[in-house]
Amino acid sequence: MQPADTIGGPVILSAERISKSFGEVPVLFSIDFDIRQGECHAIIGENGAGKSTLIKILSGLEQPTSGHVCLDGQRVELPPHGEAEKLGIVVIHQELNLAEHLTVADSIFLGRELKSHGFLKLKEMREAARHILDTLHVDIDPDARIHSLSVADKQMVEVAKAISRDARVLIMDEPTAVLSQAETENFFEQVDRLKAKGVSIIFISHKLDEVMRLADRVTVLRDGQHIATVGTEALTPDSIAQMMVGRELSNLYPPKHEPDVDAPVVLKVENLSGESIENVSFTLKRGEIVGFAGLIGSGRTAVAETIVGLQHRDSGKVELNGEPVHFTEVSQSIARGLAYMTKDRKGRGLLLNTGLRPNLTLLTLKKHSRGLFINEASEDEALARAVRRFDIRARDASVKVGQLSGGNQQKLMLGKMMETEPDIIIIDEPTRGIDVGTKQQIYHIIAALAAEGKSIIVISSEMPEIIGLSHRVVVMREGRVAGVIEGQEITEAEIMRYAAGLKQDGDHERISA
Amino acid sequence: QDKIKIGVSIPAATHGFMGGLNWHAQEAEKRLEAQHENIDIIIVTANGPSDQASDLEDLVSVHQIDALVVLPFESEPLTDPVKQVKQTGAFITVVDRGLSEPGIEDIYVAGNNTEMGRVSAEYMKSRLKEGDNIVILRGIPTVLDTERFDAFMAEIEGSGINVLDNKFANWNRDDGFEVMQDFLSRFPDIDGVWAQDDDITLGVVEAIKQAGREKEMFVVGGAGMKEIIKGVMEGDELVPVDVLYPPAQIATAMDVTVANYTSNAPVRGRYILGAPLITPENAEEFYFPDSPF
Amino acid sequence: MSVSAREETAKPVRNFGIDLKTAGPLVALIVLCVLGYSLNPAFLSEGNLANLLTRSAFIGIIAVGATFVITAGGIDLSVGSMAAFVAGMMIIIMNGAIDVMGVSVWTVILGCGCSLILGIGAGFINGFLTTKGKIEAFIVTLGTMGIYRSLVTYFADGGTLSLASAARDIYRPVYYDSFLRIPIPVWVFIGVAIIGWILMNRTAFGRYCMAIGSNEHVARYSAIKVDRVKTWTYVLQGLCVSLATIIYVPRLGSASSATGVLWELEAIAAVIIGGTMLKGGFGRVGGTVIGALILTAIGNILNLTDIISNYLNGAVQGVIIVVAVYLQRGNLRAPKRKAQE
Amino acid sequence: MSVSAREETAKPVRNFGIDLKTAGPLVALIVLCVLGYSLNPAFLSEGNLANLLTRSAFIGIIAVGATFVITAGGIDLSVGSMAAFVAGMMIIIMNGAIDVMGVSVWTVILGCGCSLILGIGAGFINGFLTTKGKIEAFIVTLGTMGIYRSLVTYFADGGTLSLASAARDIYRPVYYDSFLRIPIPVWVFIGVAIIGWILMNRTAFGRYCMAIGSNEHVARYSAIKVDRVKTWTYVLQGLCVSLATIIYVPRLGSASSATGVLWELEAIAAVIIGGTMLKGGFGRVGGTVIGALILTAIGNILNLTDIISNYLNGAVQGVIIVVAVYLQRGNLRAPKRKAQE
Ligand SMILES: Nc1ncnc2c1ncn2[C@@H]1O[C@H](COP(=O)(O)OP(=O)(O)OP(=O)(O)O)[C@@H](O)[C@H]1O
Ligand SMILES: Nc1ncnc2c1ncn2[C@@H]1O[C@H](COP(=O)(O)OP(=O)(O)OP(=O)(O)O)[C@@H](O)[C@H]1O
Ligand SMILES: [Mg+2]
Ligand SMILES: [Mg+2]
Repeated sequence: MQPADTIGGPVILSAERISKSFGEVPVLFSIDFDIRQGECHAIIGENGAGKSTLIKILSGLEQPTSGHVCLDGQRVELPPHGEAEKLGIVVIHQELNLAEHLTVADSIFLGRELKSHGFLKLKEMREAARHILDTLHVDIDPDARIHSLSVADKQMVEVAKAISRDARVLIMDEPTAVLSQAETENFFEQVDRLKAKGVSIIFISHKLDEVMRLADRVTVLRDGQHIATVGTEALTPDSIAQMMVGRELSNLYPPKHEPDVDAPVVLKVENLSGESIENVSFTLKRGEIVGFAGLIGSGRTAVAETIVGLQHRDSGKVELNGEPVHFTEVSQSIARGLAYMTKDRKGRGLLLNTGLRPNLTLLTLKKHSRGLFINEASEDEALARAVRRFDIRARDASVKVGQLSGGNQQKLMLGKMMETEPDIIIIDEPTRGIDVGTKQQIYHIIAALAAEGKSIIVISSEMPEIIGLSHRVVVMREGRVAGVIEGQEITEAEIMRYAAGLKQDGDHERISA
Repeated sequence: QDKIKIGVSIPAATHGFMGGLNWHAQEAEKRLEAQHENIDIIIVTANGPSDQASDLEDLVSVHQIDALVVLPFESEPLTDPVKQVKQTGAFITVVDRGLSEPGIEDIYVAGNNTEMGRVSAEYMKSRLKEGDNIVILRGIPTVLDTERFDAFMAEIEGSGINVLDNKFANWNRDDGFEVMQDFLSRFPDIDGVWAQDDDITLGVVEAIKQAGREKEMFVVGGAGMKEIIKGVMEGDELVPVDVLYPPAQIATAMDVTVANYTSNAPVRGRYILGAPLITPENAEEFYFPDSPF
Repeated sequence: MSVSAREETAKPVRNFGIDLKTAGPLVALIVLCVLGYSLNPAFLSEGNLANLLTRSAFIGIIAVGATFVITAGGIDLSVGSMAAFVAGMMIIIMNGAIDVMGVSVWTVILGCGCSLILGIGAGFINGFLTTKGKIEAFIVTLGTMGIYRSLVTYFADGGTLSLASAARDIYRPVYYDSFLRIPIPVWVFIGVAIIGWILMNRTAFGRYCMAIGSNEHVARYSAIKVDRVKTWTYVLQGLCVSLATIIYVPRLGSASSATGVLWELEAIAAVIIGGTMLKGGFGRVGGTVIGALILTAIGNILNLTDIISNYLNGAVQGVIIVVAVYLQRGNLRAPKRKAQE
Repeated sequence: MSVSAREETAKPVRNFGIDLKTAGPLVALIVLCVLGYSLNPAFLSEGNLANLLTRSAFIGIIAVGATFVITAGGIDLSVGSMAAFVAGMMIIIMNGAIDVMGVSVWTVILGCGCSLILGIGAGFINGFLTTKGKIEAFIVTLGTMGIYRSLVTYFADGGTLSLASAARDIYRPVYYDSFLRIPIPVWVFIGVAIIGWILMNRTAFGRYCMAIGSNEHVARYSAIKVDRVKTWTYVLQGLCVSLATIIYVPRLGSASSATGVLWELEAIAAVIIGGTMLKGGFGRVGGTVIGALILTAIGNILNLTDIISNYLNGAVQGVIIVVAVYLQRGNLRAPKRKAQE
């Protein structure tokens, strides 16, 4: 490991020989880590490597089993009840940490409300919240309640909350996982501004280009071990990836098999309208991967949810294998071989207080039942299968899903959907929070499924993913289909042009073809 | 010509005795309204003392009653509210539980709790000898339960009869059943049971029958429930007698209140109904087969 | 960016929602009043309205406290027994004080002071057992419910505890007098409601209650002293119970084991009718006040008419509660439900 | 992969946790039994144990149903009144049937059949109003609680409905007879408990209840018919109430408005003492059974001794419930808490 002493001032926060076990299970092994004033230090590593655990210890949410945390060279005890914040250590957790019933302004100021004579200064707080949100260029109503926001908006509120605090050290655990490019850019602007002000930033991300863009130094963890701490200038995305995974990563995206031109259309959507979408039309052929691109809130999720019956359909037609269908419940779409995986894994996807097995089979319990009874052996088999197929790493089979690392939750959710053995798969943000190594696996799984003759819709905010996987891309804008791009035309620039409204698809023939 | 409005405020029918009382009140309403064109009776029922105080307020402010017949949930709490009604000039009839201040009511109609306890104890003494054992099942901890219990204990005092224990059975059959079951497992020798109330009695009887110990003991209840009185008439050994505490007293009270307006002479005074022992000989006159109680 | 595009359509929906939610209970109350008036015009007479408001003060004050407990994700089943217990102790203390120091306004003030201390103490015990003892609030307060009621019965020797009439004469006006033609208990109710509303909506404490009820972990991470805030909600509940008791005792001048029976259910019902969620996270003091008025009005209306058998009072009450809540929630909110979920 | 590798180390931890949680109520029950025996050896006599078990059957059977409702995030306050109502209707129907078709076993079977239909119907109404009407379960069942109780009072004319003695003689054995020295109601209880346990732990339905109670959205996204499953929990609750009624009626052969008062609280308390969480998401049928036994044993023990003033029964009951739950949760779980959260 090479010390990279080039940037930043004195060490502010450091971890010294930190080890952590949950019960009998060790998660971190004697980790050393430090962050200097005004520096951005990225932590990367595979899913379950222990990144989140490390920063939880740095912010006092978890206590180390051995080793200690130093602030300004002094050993500190950080109690678990948010006291770290008073010392200037502010965290954006990987798990969204907002109380659903509060308003945006309330959430941003929770725990340090502006008061005069004991009364809340509501107006000031609202103004301040609006101001912070404005600097992030997001238009979120400070009076909106958290539960009415989309996942991305919630994340932006988290970001707003964090940057509004007087942080000396700002710790961010995959803050951009749910953000689109434009939002990520706004977010980076703020990070740069904070850095300029001398705030130290610890940053966790699986998006290596972001790491390259932001970080001054990079620490790599693997299986709870410290692998290296390196200055960013000495790195390329490839070398980072190699350090993380411990092997060379080539071909993140599998080669595209062009689907048969004569392949039958399996899903045909015509003029679908409903909550936040209007006149959406597109088709999906057998063996095809169609990407759905667009900005946050452009209605991609809404289209998927309307098709599978999670949202009300106002008008329009959906044909499955040539037959018109109108699902009002997910069970109906599942029964017809159409599965949808949500992007909101905490709120919609998984039961966090429950173990892996019940979560995996919740969607397909019938399959694992013999008569009335659940066949646990068959469930166990399914779990073993999913663990193998999606490389789900739980240190301990009895952990609650909420205790899994974020990426492993995502993999479990994929496994849960694939349990239904669907013919048509709609995946919303398939690789949210997933490390590069596993990403590659998932892309290959998706491609293999398509090659088997399954049809797949990938909704994603990661442009490379859309470009790398899709045979065809539907770009959405403000609830409508802005354009459909095919073949060589699938480029980032083209997609952005449609998504931003610079280009409008005139020829609708192509959409409904 | 305006009707004379008579408000009747009684506790809700939450257990047997009150159920009987409610029934008698309604029967009396029908009968009196049919007999006298100019009488309108309004019955309201309450679930507790403060609820009843509210009812009294409503009878005054909304119905502007001319007379009130009230069976107070408890004496002290309702003394003041009844006084308030009195101050509007209404004619007051108090039933069963007296108010804690004298002189408010124009008529007082009542059963007699002390007498009931005493008569029950007297009967026990007549059937049992020194050294015999009895158990007591009480009602709900309230003044009238305490009155009955204290009178009973005072009378039994010095007779040499052992009171093994007393427990609350809440004037409820199920509780009577369970408490008696436990008494039976606890005490191998019981000669008499004072159940104080006929609802409790029914539960007690089932428990004794279940244990097969009918021959060992007898049960004395109270109130005058039709099933029990029927049993007494037919010479039931297990429940040989009953002590009257008539739910029909409310009807009596309503009758005399109406009489105040329909007869020429004003009606005033106290009508204490006593607590006679019902035996096979006199049971007939206390038997109302149509009453729900 | 694109977010703004959606905002325009989103906003009206949300505001509409809030209006309906606050207006819902109010509409139900107005409908009830119209019903009452049509059954018997005396319903709207000043005397009856004064009675109704005064009566609703007990449940209302207690329910304001319950709003905080429930908002913070707790529940308090002990309020009814606590009221009986506090009332009983107050009477014992005042009667005792008379023996020692004669009768004066101070007797009553002493009694009220003790009532406040007892209420706060009882609330604290509930809070302490729930937070430090880590026992479910339901169990803790079910337990204290039994304990307080037994204690009253015990101190009253199974009977009724009555305030000495000398003290009562001094104390009576607290219930029966009016100020600006509005009865004193109503003033107290108004005061408690306003303070409660401010506390819930304009202070950090209210925010913390909502945050805790909505997500305890988040609250904890935000450096909110969760246990302390939760304990405070129970203390507040105890305080409200003791205030309700202070205006209750002069009404009937007595306490017994029958005092306050089922008040807990009424208080919780008032809170929920008012739009607060039983699972916590969201509290509406204003709604609670209206909920209490609705419950009291139902009882009052049942007394206005004798077209319905008294035996069916409970049924009518039940139907009205369900229908009132249905009208405000089910029906009106249905169109937006899907969007929210 | 890695899961299986770590299985070995994982297991002991998990089993330990589960053991404590299931063992907690059991330990409390055993302590109670020892206490009972030391206060009065008659406690462990066969007769008393039979009484105790038989008695606990009512609350126990109802509580098994309540476990499902609560696990799925609901609550049912109407069970006590529902029991009274079903019992009342059963008696009316059987008495009516006697007039028409004379007395025979069929009269009783008819009565039981009607009871099942009524219970299921009443449960369905609760479920329907909660799911389709979108009214809080607390409000719905508070409403139906009032309605059912009023209806019994009404049909009984304020008094008691009694089964004709001819029918009673046929029906009596259902409560009073034994099979293999175990009373029939206990057999029914055992049956309900086993079926309930299997339903909760070994069938998709139980999983669905837990999923819905822990996160309704996730359940909906997982193709679970949330409304249907929730309705089923109430139907199941209704069925349990009617089973409890079927073994209750032959005991005293009567029903009145005093029947089943406060059973709802007892049932919910049994469920929570047993380790199920009031907020839903997690159900323990076995714990519920033990919870019901604990509650019944407390009452039984209090009747077997006279060292405590009768007035304080409620207080003792309250203290024991709180202490029992404290011992099993607060104390024993405390060391694990941090790791879990
Ligand atoms: N509370 C807990 N109890 C038991 N195990 C835990 C707990 N929290 C985390 N773990 C385990 O610790 C390991 C490290 O998890 P951590 O969340 O730190 O990973 P991560 O590096 O952040 O991964 P990701 O990139 O997927 O977010 C995982 O195997 C996880 O299951
Ligand atoms: N203002 C809003 N209030 C409530 N729900 C909303 C609002 N806007 C969108 N939604 C819902 O949130 C979900 C996601 O929104 P949408 O489909 O517009 O996002 P998207 O294009 O999939 O964006 P992304 O996946 O990048 O977050 C949909 O179910 C939609 O109905
Ligand atoms: Mg992580
Ligand atoms: Mg009339």
